[in-house]
Amino acid sequence: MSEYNVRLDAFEGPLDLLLHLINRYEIDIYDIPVKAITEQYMDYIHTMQELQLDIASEYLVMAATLLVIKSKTLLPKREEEDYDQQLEMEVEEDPRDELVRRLIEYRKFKEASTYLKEREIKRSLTLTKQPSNLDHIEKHQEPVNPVSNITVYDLIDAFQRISTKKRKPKPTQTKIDRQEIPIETRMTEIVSELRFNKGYQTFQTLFPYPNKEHLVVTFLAILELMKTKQISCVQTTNFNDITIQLTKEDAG
Amino acid sequence: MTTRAEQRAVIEGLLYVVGDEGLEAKQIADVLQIDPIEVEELMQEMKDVYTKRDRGIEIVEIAGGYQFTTKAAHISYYERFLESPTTSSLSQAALETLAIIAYKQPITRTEIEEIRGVKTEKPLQTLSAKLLIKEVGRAEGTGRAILYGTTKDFLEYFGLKSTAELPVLPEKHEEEGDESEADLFFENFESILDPADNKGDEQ
Amino acid sequence: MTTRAEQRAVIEGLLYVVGDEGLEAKQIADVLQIDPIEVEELMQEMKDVYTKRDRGIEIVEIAGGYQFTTKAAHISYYERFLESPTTSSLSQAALETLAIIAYKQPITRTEIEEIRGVKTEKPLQTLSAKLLIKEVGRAEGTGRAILYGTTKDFLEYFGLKSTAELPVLPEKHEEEGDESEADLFFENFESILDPADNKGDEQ
Repeated sequence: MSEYNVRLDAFEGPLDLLLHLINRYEIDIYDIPVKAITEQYMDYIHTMQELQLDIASEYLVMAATLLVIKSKTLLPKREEEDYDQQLEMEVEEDPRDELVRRLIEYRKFKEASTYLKEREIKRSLTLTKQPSNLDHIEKHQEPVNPVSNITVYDLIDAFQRISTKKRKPKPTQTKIDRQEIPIETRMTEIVSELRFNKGYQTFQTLFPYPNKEHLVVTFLAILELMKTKQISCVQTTNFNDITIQLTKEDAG
Repeated sequence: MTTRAEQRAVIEGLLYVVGDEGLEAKQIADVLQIDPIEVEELMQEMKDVYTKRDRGIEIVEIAGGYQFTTKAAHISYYERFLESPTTSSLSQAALETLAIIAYKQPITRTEIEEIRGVKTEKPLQTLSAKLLIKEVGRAEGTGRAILYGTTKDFLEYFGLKSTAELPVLPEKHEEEGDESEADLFFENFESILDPADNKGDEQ
Repeated sequence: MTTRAEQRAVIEGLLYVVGDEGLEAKQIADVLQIDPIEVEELMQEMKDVYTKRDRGIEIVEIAGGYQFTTKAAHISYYERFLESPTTSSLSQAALETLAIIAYKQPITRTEIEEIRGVKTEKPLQTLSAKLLIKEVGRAEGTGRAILYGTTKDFLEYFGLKSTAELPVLPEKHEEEGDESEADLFFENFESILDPADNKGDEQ
């Protein structure tokens, strides 16, 4: 059921879950009632187990941590005679300190992520354009190095950006795309590619580009080539790679 | 001699041409052969002009440069025109990871995981693939773990001038009022499981 | 109701966003949900406004569409802009094209255009003129298209011994959460083509 999934996905980890419990029960984060919160936390884990959901190991590690803290707080403080000394020195560490520090640290960034989320939404409401091509404008003096202030890493960035950059706004109206690839062209390409590879090629390699149009055209080209019996497709077993091969008369 | 009106015109043309690549004050100063201080003044004048009702673009400062963007108020018009919705968004895991990197850079994956309390490999991959973070060096010591930092694209993505523009992290804060939607789901769910338990929850 | 000033503002934003692609009168009419005749009127009003001295862009009609261009009178400023040391020595288009050739060589223009999704004639000319790329052969099949590759100068400028020394491209990962439904079909299709590329998203 979807509620279960929502519940699972609702937390980014054990710290997130603990913060939730702290909010829910209006607990002072600097004075966490370890016994109560451990019970709540374990309840949550048990519910998840009953629902037979996978519990990430981090949740179990935190459960163990809570139990350790709980047992430490339950231990008798010290021998009577040491007590006065203890008060004077005040060195005894609260077993909860480390957890509190982590929770507060995590909470800071959880809040920062909310800020980023707001900025992300705000930014998505404004549009920009890609830089215009100014290559037609002549420069008076060409620099000696045509790629001054560019490194190979800029090349990588540029390459990655091609696939990650925001989708370009496009008219929703039908408009003939200028670089439409004719199916015939792609059919010829496929046949020559197969010839070049001794008549065989896996299905995958015929789709080298993550480009929608290219995918569709290639797929249609393959269907057309099968229909005209220029190629055939072979799959030895289920889920195996499909091999595209030229039919005998075309292979020559 | 160029008049002030002409200078503004040249800046407008330049901002149009560079688009989302942005334009640094220094570049404007170079082109107009004026003092960077004068650039600031001109930009302020221009920003005011673009706020007018019949203008559809405005000047924003992002990643250390000026650039034109359309106005947020007009997004509903542009959505009619766009092929796909503009709402691409990062997951909560990615946002948390990014927040940690933005404030703590340079930082290793292990350090991030210590703060988040969960594995963070996938969010890091997503953020790298989106060019929002990058390797900025290697940590000292054994293993020489990768150190991550934010990129110019990060500033661009969130419309930030620089990482210094990020708000100061709160140290303390009040205990209520930050229930997320996820929490609401959880509470609804719990009230289904155990209605009696939900009593004390009212604020 | 949208005022005339607002309509002009939206058109300005649209013209900015489409850049050199331009915009047909019909598209403007659709976005504003007004009559094409009204668009003509609005465009005339706007054209007049852009002729003012403090404007650096103007509206031109090309091939039945409207688009912004910079003013011819300002050409000397753009020349200076391109010569400014802070301006990247390669345009974004040229850089992308060079990156594709560097990593995918030998490659034809058509193949580059399939990857970039736009015409790539000009960037290719630029890169050839700068001696960064050259013809390295002809493709099989009809047309025998030119195959491009990088030059020795390219290696020298980037301080590389051979193209094998180019840093490895980071693995590509699936985008998260921003697919429109139509894209899902293609992504499923792609994941069938290459299951390794389709690793899970955020947990």
